Amino acid sequence: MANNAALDAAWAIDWLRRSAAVVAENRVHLIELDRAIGDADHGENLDRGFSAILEKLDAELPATPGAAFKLAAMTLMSKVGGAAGPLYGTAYLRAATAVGDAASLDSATLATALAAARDGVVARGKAAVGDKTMIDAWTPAVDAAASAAADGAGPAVVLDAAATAAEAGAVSTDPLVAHKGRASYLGERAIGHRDPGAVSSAMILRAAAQAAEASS
Amino acid sequence: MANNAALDAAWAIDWLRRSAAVVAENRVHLIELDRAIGDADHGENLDRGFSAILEKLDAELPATPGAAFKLAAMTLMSKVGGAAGPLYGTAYLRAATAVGDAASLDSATLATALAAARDGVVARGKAAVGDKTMIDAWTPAVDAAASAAADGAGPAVVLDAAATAAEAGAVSTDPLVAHKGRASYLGERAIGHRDPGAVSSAMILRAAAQAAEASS
Amino acid sequence: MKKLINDPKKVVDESVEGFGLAHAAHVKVNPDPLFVIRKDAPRAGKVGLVSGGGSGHEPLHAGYVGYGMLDAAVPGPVFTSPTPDAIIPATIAANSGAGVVHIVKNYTGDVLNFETAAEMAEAEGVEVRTVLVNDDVAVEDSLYTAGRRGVAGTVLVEKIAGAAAERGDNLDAVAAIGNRVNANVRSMGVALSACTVPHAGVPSFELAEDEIEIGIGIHGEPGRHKIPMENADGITDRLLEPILADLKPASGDKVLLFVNGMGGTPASELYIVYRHAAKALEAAGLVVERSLVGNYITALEMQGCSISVLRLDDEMTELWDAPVNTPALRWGM
Amino acid sequence: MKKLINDPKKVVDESVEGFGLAHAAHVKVNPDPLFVIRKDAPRAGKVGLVSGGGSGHEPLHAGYVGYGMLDAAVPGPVFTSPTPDAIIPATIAANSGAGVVHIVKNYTGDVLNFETAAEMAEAEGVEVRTVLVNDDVAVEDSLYTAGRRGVAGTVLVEKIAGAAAERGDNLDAVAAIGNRVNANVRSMGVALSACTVPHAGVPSFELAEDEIEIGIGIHGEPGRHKIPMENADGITDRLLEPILADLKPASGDKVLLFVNGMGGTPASELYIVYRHAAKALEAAGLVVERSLVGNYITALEMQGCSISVLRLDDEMTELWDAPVNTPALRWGM
Ligand SMILES: Nc1ncnc2c1ncn2[C@@H]1O[C@H](COP(=O)(O)OP(=O)(O)O)[C@@H](O)[C@H]1O
Ligand SMILES: Nc1ncnc2c1ncn2[C@@H]1O[C@H](COP(=O)(O)OP(=O)(O)O)[C@@H](O)[C@H]1O
Ligand SMILES: [Mg+2]
Ligand SMILES: [Mg+2]
Ligand SMILES: [Mg+2]
Ligand SMILES: [Mg+2]
Repeated sequence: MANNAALDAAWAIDWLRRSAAVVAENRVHLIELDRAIGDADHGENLDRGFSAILEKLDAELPATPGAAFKLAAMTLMSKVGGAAGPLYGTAYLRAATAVGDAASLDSATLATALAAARDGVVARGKAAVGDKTMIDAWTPAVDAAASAAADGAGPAVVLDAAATAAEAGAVSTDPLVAHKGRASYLGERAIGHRDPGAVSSAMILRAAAQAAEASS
Repeated sequence: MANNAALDAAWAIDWLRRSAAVVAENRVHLIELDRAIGDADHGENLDRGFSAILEKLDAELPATPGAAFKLAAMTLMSKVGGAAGPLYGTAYLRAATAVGDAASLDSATLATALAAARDGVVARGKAAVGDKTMIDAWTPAVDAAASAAADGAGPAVVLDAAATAAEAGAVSTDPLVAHKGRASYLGERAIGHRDPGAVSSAMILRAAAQAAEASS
Repeated sequence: MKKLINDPKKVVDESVEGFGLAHAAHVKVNPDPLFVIRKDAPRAGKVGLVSGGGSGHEPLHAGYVGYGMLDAAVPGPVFTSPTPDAIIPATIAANSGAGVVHIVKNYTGDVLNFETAAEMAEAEGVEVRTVLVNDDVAVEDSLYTAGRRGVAGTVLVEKIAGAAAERGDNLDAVAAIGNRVNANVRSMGVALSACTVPHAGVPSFELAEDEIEIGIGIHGEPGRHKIPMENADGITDRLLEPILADLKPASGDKVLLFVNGMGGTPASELYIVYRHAAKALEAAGLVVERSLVGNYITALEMQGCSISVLRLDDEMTELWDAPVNTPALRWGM
Repeated sequence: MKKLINDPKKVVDESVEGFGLAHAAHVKVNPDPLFVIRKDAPRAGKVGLVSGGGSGHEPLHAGYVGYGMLDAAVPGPVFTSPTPDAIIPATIAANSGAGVVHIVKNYTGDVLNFETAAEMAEAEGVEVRTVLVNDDVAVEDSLYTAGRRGVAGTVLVEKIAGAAAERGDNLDAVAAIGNRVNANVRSMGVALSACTVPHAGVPSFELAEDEIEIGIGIHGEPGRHKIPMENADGITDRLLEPILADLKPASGDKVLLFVNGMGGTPASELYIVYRHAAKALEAAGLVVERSLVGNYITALEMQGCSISVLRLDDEMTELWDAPVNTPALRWGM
């Protein structure tokens, strides 16, 4: 079993395609989450962005994971808008920088790239864990990935750990009052609702793990 | 039994008070009728006008039926607005002119006054019987009053005949397409609805008959 | 019914009072009988323009009181024409000696009340001419009805006749240009939802979630017919078709295209309608020379719009472009 | 959902296209990336003013492109901030060499996208200053939130900073007066009904027939709290109270009172609110020197309004009165 195989451009492309699919499938769900504590556009925004990524991938395939991340970054930045656009855009851009032009990514590089992505979101959005944002998915994911990589797990396992932690992180936003983003205007009324950006982050990380699983 | 007694100012005042009461009671009903084929204001308009008449009557009582009709005419003209204001206003004004300063009205004078009122509405509104307007109540009322008076009936009976004919006339508007007023814009869609002005006319004529009955 | 009102019976008085406070630079409000008059009326030598009608169509008419448009506006109760006792003093106050033009939308109530008022004002020595506006092509068979209704074209009549009065045209000339605008404008409306008259408390008509009402008037009265919901381009075509069939413009004619909101429709949707209407008119060989898009004559909070097409001649265009300075329409000064 | 639209995904493109057709005398539309620019931009020597944000607030921002106000507006998708790839070329097109002021409503998305765009425009040689508008007193504890939202005060910032740019103020001066307006304006809104985002298809929140939402924003996001329906005067008091508590005007202060409609509320109701608000301010010892009443920054077809109070100084009043010539705000020319 090739579970320790490093992940290449094909994986990165597959990840983006799977992300686009899961976002399209959950477009309405994400809109609904955002309608409850935001402005009902998160699913629409991401769907617009990832559809544009698919179009770009139809035109030309990036040669390295870094190039794929950069393509995602530029497309999301220019197509998504709202808070999620610059945040996801920065995340992919930092990940692209972190991996450079490596042809394939091993577990350690993956964990570093995830951390860089998260740091980018924090740099732009200034959110901490507990603020009821996508950071509540990203930070546990980054931690889980780092510890899996340190334990010697292969890339697919690292990403699976990240996705699982992100999913739990998204659930953990339910009881929180928001301190960043639109939901923060609601005060106590945000309690009981799940943060849409945390949910979409977990979906995208799950797509990464599935792409890794499929490539193995 | 004094059923043949001519009707005096007290009757005219009682008529106006009873009219105000029946309009107030049926304010919502008349609004509903007008909502179906007009603009939902007939009950509101008449209620505003007759309430103003009550206020004027509280201040000073007219000395003759003609003075009472004139007071009603001027008040309705200046308070009701819409189509009904000028039409009812003209009706009362013509009735006032028809009865002059007579202290009391006999059957023949009453029948003449009703005819003058109706003619005033026709002069202003140019409606014929069958156009689905208040004329569909007034013209049968005028005819019934004239024939009762010709048969030697007393004023109360003349007015009862008029009111009964007006009520039937109002019902007769149900199957009609309207050719005047707001309902005319509806074409076939007015069919099945009763004309609000015909209904209010019948109510007011019924009030006249009841006032006569009470005064006898 | 949820409305930003206090006592439903005081809606018009309080609203016009607020209007007077907000626009004290343009108008004075006479509270009883209620009318709104240009602050500097009457203007020596100028023909006076007076309009009015039921309330609920704001900014019509009070919003158009000011330089280059109306001298006075007489707001009736909601959807109910005002009475002569208010129209008469407004007419007298607007008269500088040059006479007054009444601009009246063709509804039985408005016609009758303005008719009485005109007679009585004439008895007081004011020369009055009446311009009857009846631009609504939704009303068919006008021989067998109260005739076509006056709807959005009223705004254009008031602007253009107002400019003629402002430049010094005499009484007959102002009335003539008002009639010429009316003769060259056609309108048709659609409702996506009904409106609720404050004193009635319930919506004026029923529309299912997938129905719209074509040929709607501005009083929440039902329209020509209900049809299933369509997209904006389709609805626009349905409104334009009877307008053009009736106006019969020649290829190359210059027109003003007016897309009017009924009160509850976002501006963005009006522009989507405008877009398709402008393209359709150009495709029909017309030249869209002027445009107006917005809530200019409304039916409370009704959702929907009307389209009006005015065939322009050079004089009308010049008068349209002339300066106007009112609370709701302003340019050139 | 019934709307005068075609494809929900094309609402903004088609609407802005129609806007461009209707207002060709004022603006040009760049379709891709989408922005609206003053027809004569850039104007030599003049500081450029660029604003933008999610669509659905019309006439904000495109309606304010023109003489004495904005040089360019960048409409995002409905309720979603535009992206740098549109903001950057709009900024460059608005730059005459004197630099550009970005007027940004304080929402995470707008801030982040304008921040990126400003950085990249500076890299292309355009000097950029940003005025962040955050006038909404409904947001409490701004330390623990994304901070106060930018709402109706934005219109006042755009008008007054626009007039400063038009009279020739330099980049820092224009930004300074924009910030001064923001520092002196407070707003608070109420919703009687929700709005429906076209791509969502269902209303943004639920309100019972006898409930209203106090402290609403302009994105159909829920507000501070729901309360039972009250009359207009009561609601007006509830909006004014936190505004005055925060603004802390001194007796004798001159203010501009702005009653803004959210899109689905009739003008008559806005004037009822204005009436009571004006009286309440006068009773509090303030002098209402200027007023603005109408749909100037909306939330699609939402029913409701916001009240804004701007403490004026003489310079602000002078700049407010200065000529402005845009599709949605026009006077003095
Ligand atoms: N300051 C922030 N830091 C991190 N994430 C944020 C921040 N603000 C918002 N978000 C995320 O963005 C999501 C909302 O995205 P979206 O709905 O697309 O944008 P908008 O709020 O502009 O409509 C939130 O659910 C949250 O996860
Ligand atoms: N031309 C007319 N002749 C006679 N009656 C008319 C005419 N037009 C309207 N009406 C009457 O007026 C009634 C409507 O009155 P109302 O609702 O108060 O006025 P409006 O139609 O102006 O709202 C109709 O039901 C009809 O009976
Ligand atoms: Mg959102
Ligand atoms: Mg009626
Ligand atoms: Mg009426
Ligand atoms: Mg958004």
